[in-house]
Amino acid sequence: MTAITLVEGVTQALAHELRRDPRVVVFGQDVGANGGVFRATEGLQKTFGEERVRDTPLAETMIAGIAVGMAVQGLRPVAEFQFMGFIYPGLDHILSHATRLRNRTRGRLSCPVVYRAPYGGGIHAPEHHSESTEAIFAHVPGLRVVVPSSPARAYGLLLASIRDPDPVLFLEPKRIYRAARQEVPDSGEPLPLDRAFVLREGSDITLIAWGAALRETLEVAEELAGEGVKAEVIDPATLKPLDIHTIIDSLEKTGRCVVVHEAARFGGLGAEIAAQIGEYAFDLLKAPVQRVTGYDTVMPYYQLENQYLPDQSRILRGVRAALEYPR
Amino acid sequence: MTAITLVEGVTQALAHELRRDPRVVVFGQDVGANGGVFRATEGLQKTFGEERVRDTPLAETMIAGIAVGMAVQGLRPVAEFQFMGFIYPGLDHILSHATRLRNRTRGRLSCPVVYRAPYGGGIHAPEHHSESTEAIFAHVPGLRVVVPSSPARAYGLLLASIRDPDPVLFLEPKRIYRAARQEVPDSGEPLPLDRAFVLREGSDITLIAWGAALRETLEVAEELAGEGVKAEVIDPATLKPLDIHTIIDSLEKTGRCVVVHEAARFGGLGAEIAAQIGEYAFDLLKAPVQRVTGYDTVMPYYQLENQYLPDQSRILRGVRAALEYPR
Amino acid sequence: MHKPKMQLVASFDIARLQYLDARGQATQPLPGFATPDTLQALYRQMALARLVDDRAVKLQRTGQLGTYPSTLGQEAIGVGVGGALRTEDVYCPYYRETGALLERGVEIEEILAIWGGDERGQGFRHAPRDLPLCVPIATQLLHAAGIAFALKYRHQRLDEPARVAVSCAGEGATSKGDFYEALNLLGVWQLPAVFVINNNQWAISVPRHRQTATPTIAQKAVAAGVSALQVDGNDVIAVRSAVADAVARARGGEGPTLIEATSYRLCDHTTADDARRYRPEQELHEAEQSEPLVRLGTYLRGTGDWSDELEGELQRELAEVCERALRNYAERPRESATAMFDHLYAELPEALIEQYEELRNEEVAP
Amino acid sequence: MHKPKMQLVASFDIARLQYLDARGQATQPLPGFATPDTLQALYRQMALARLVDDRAVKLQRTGQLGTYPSTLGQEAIGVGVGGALRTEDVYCPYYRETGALLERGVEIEEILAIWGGDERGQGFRHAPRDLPLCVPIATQLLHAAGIAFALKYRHQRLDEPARVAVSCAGEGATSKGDFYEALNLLGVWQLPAVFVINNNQWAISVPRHRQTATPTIAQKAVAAGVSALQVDGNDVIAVRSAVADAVARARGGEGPTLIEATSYRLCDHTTADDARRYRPEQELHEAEQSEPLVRLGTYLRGTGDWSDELEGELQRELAEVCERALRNYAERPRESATAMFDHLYAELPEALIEQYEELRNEEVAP
Ligand SMILES: Cc1ncc(C[n+]2csc(CCOP(=O)(O)OP(=O)(O)O)c2C)c(N)n1
Ligand SMILES: Cc1ncc(C[n+]2csc(CCOP(=O)(O)OP(=O)(O)O)c2C)c(N)n1
Ligand SMILES: [Mg+2]
Ligand SMILES: [Mg+2]
Repeated sequence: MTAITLVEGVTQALAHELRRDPRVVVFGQDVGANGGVFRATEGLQKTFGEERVRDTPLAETMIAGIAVGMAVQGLRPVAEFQFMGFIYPGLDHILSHATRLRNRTRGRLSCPVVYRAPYGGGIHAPEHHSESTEAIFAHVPGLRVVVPSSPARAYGLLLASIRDPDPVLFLEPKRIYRAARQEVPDSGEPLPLDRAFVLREGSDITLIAWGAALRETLEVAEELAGEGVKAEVIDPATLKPLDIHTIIDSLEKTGRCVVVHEAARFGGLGAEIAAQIGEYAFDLLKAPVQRVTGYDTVMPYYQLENQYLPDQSRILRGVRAALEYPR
Repeated sequence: MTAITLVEGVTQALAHELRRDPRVVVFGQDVGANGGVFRATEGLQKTFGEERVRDTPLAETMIAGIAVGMAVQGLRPVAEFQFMGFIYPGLDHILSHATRLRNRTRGRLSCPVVYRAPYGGGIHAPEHHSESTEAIFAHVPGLRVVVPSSPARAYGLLLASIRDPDPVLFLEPKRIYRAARQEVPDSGEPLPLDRAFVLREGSDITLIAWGAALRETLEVAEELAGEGVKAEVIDPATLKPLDIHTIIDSLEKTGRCVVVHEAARFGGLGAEIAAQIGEYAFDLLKAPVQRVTGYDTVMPYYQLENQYLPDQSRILRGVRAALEYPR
Repeated sequence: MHKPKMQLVASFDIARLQYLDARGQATQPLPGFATPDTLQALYRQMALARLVDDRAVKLQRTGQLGTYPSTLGQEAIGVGVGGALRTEDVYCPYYRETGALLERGVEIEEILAIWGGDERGQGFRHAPRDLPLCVPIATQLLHAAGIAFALKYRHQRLDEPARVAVSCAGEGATSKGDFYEALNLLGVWQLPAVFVINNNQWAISVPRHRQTATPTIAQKAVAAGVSALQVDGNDVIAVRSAVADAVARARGGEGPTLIEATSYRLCDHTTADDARRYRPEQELHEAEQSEPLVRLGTYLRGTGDWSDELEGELQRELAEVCERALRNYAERPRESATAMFDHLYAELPEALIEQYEELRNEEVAP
Repeated sequence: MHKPKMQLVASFDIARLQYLDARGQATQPLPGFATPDTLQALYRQMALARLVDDRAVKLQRTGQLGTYPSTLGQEAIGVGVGGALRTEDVYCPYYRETGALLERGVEIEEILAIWGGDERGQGFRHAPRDLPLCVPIATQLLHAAGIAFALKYRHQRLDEPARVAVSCAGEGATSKGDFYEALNLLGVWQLPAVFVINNNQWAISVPRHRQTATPTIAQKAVAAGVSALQVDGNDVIAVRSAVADAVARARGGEGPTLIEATSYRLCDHTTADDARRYRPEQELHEAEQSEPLVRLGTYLRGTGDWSDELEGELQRELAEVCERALRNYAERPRESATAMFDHLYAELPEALIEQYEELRNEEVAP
């Protein structure tokens, strides 16, 4: 067994489910012969045929909408948006239908669909190719929003998402699609969609991040260790519904917290996490929850994207602010 | 001068700007002969003609998109979405273009458009007619999100929104469209888009709400006064950019805060407000910021909508939790 | 301007189907299914739809129902469409659908419950596979396209019988991208689906000629390479026949069809609307002359298959049917508030238990 | 199945325009504008576009540019369209536009800056009214529709000269709702706009026949009641002539036009793509036989208006032009990071000052 990348973890999960369940169909723009612009569906059409791994016309509203129809009629659609920046025309069908059909029909119908999209910046892509607007979708009742941050979690969480009886938005951090390799047996073992992952244990401060931002966050934790500061690093992975308990348990130890995300700060998920910490851990908090995030401006073209994205130095500054509070 | 309702305040502002500025055009579904399904554009087509007050075909992506083109070419488009529940197909043009054109062209072009939509529940309407997803839009950099809560603020804030050089989402709380009357002179005087309104002064607790929820919130404040509890009530009105200073100033006095909104709690604006309070008023806080909001489920059909919407008793419970903390 | 020589690369025709004209006269031999029994049944269903709409509007006027969209004058479309499907086919309604829903077996009290603000009405006890009523314009057409793919897939790969997805929308809906994206997919994927457009000439207050510049709605299928036709939507025989043929072609793997059924909205858009604000009186009066129920009745009386006596019996029977339904609607138990959480996810996530409890406590002790 | 009698209610034809065939032979008398000078100028611009694309791709390969979409093989469309507009008209490009941008006066270094990750490239010093390059597929068509309304409005009500909005998109873009919603509006509002579709047969890896079932893209205009034609998109004379006529009609108040220009993408989709993964070699070789530059060159040589010598001169001149542009691109000053806030709003809101300061401090002392 050879070590695989995060994007290969996605492919392995798709192949596993296509093999296991004849109801699974994968579709989107260029997912067929081209194997997806990031090769996430590499080879799948050859193996499973054009009916099950299909290129669609260029229409995101359509991609989001037909997935609803397929799911309602007993298929297990896995729809790809080529980039998160092009998902917005699909929001209406996700928010108004995919997440509501079960409730609307009081359980008569259901909508087990997975919407996949590469997300996040840092790959020197053109405009609209670096979006991270997970907060928009995490506000939508009835949806699950899942973000893997390692090959193993990509594999296990995607298996779980495809098998989940309800709609899932599965956001793939493209900046780390090939950043690291890991041995991931094709065991068919899903990972839970309601548990945060503690990636590193520590008792001095809690660092929360997901997707690609975990890279810099873990590096900062390592750096802090050198200074004798023990940082606990938590990857919520399933951003909605959020496993706040694991976070609160960590705050019990640390009393200090930094949330890191690429997305703009205002109305980002850092706000929800900070708010819930305020609600559940008010007396535990020794310092304000620090949000280290993208700025509240448009994701710039790539010349400035690294100034926009939170880096180690900004994360570290957040950590210091939390550790040194009150001055 | 006779007293007018909130929706009449909207009409008066539209008429004023149509009269004042030949570049202003109003369009949307049924805004013409029908005067809008809520009569917000009543009589405008008769007065200003079909070129300036236009019915569009039934296509929200189009409504959002052509507004961008009109604004870029020197008009002042005021586009109506018939209900907020139907705005989602327009999100792409709002998020990807209206809010980005100025930045994308480094100031060469700009996009002074106003997107209007009635929002919120409580009028026994059919499904999708009771949405309040302002948090989705407030997360979008470059946008202004404005919500009036009185006839005078509807008039003054809409004037300001139309004259603002950048895109504005103007959300009208339809539940209180006709709830109260107020004398509003057609003075042409705009209200600021960067200041929160203190609707009631108090020193014991800060209540923050916007739109229709202010009704119950002010009633609760009144009720509290009877018990000798002085509640300060703040209407941010401009949800983005948010005037946090006015809120922090209030916290300096009260140290306790309840945020009320109809929208679902998770990822709602209550979270952003709570997070910023945590950041700017950590040492002032005597109790966790309480969020009294819609539940994290789909807005129900009207038989259950009043159980979904925050009412006086739920707001009061939040107030007690804030006041009685720590137990 | 110089006129260059150009080469013809493609041509398209749009045809219209009618069997009964506005005066109830046959304009050509009727199709095989049009036996006296069938025609009487169609007449009955149109009459029922009209009565249900009438009762629903009265309920709304007396505060017992929310906003309601009547199908007055368009009964031939719903009844013609609904009757042309097999039980196992999948129907994807919009919201102005009384006739089709009744044909599909949806109960009157379910229809009333939906507009009475009660999700349980969407339960469709006797049409379990059909989609619920759909409010966001044209979105159901994309769901129908996805369903058509699923039906084709399950037929070809899972050995299930050939089934068809049928969906309706108004002419206003054809201005929305969803309509076109769905139609284009039906064409390129050759899906077993039939789209029927109820062209009732109005989208709330927006008349057809302000909705699109095309002389017909049917021709919009040319943009998707889908076959299309226009039918007289007030002629239930034409509607039933055109839909049945299209469904048969779809079932046989011969691809999708777009059908424009021309009619007229003789009522307000909904009970929340007042059409007098925008609709010319004269236009309404002319439209009333070609309404579907009288038309079929005239024809049947001409062939001796209908009479005042039969009409009387029918009205008595239908009145009873409606009374029973109204009683059931009025007497249905209230739904618990926690229902808003019960079907949000298959299982309530841990993160929502606290809110669920809060709501339940509210309900027991408000 | 019984075949009922039906009445024909509408018919439509789609015609195709060509002046030069693939071998560079005139298939009919050329339009008036096609003087040797003009044709040489068009040839020059196509050659320049090809050279710019070539240089840009090389820059990307050497890490000096981001992802770049070449127009190789489609130069006749951009050059034919761009040359048919007046300066005061408004052009709404998509992203595969080298020829049209050059015609509009956009500078080569601006084009390079855009794909080099620098918003300042969208500044279009010499085309201040045109829209910037647009990445989200088909969205620019709705902006063009809105602009067309504004131009008509300002002409009729603010006494400005009659201007036209022109926009381009790929054939893949015609599957998106934005395309159809925009076209439908052009039709019903009779807006002064011209849409040109670069049908280069591929949408990244998706071939035209999987994009839509229609034999032509032009016929999609039938769905909107908009006049349309197909042109040989590798024949710059046909493109220029068709667009010029359509723009003149739009300017004269005679309404919008959809033009399908058939061509072929002789390059990868972008520098991030490898077409060998999905594109048949054979198809590429055939397509190369009808490319636009050689075609016009052959014709001009036939009429004695072009020669190896002229070609040599031209290539030397264009090489210089490109070198100068590449130098300017390489030497442009870096933009300050705070620029990401400077043009977000007309004025920086108070709420953002703190973040602005944070960013500025980062930059001075990282
Ligand atoms: C996406 C969307 N936009 C707006 C509305 C509000 N609305 C409800 S019905 C209607 C008009 C629909 O007209 P048409 O499609 O012709 O159907 P009809 O009601 O005439 O049967 C509108 C604008 C909606 N329900 N959905
Ligand atoms: C809304 C949207 N979806 C997906 C993409 C990704 N994408 C970029 S180009 C392209 C193919 C476009 O093909 P076509 O319209 O034929 O234009 P061409 O590139 O062939 O000139 C796709 C899918 C995008 N830019 N925008
Ligand atoms: Mg209609
Ligand atoms: Mg193409």
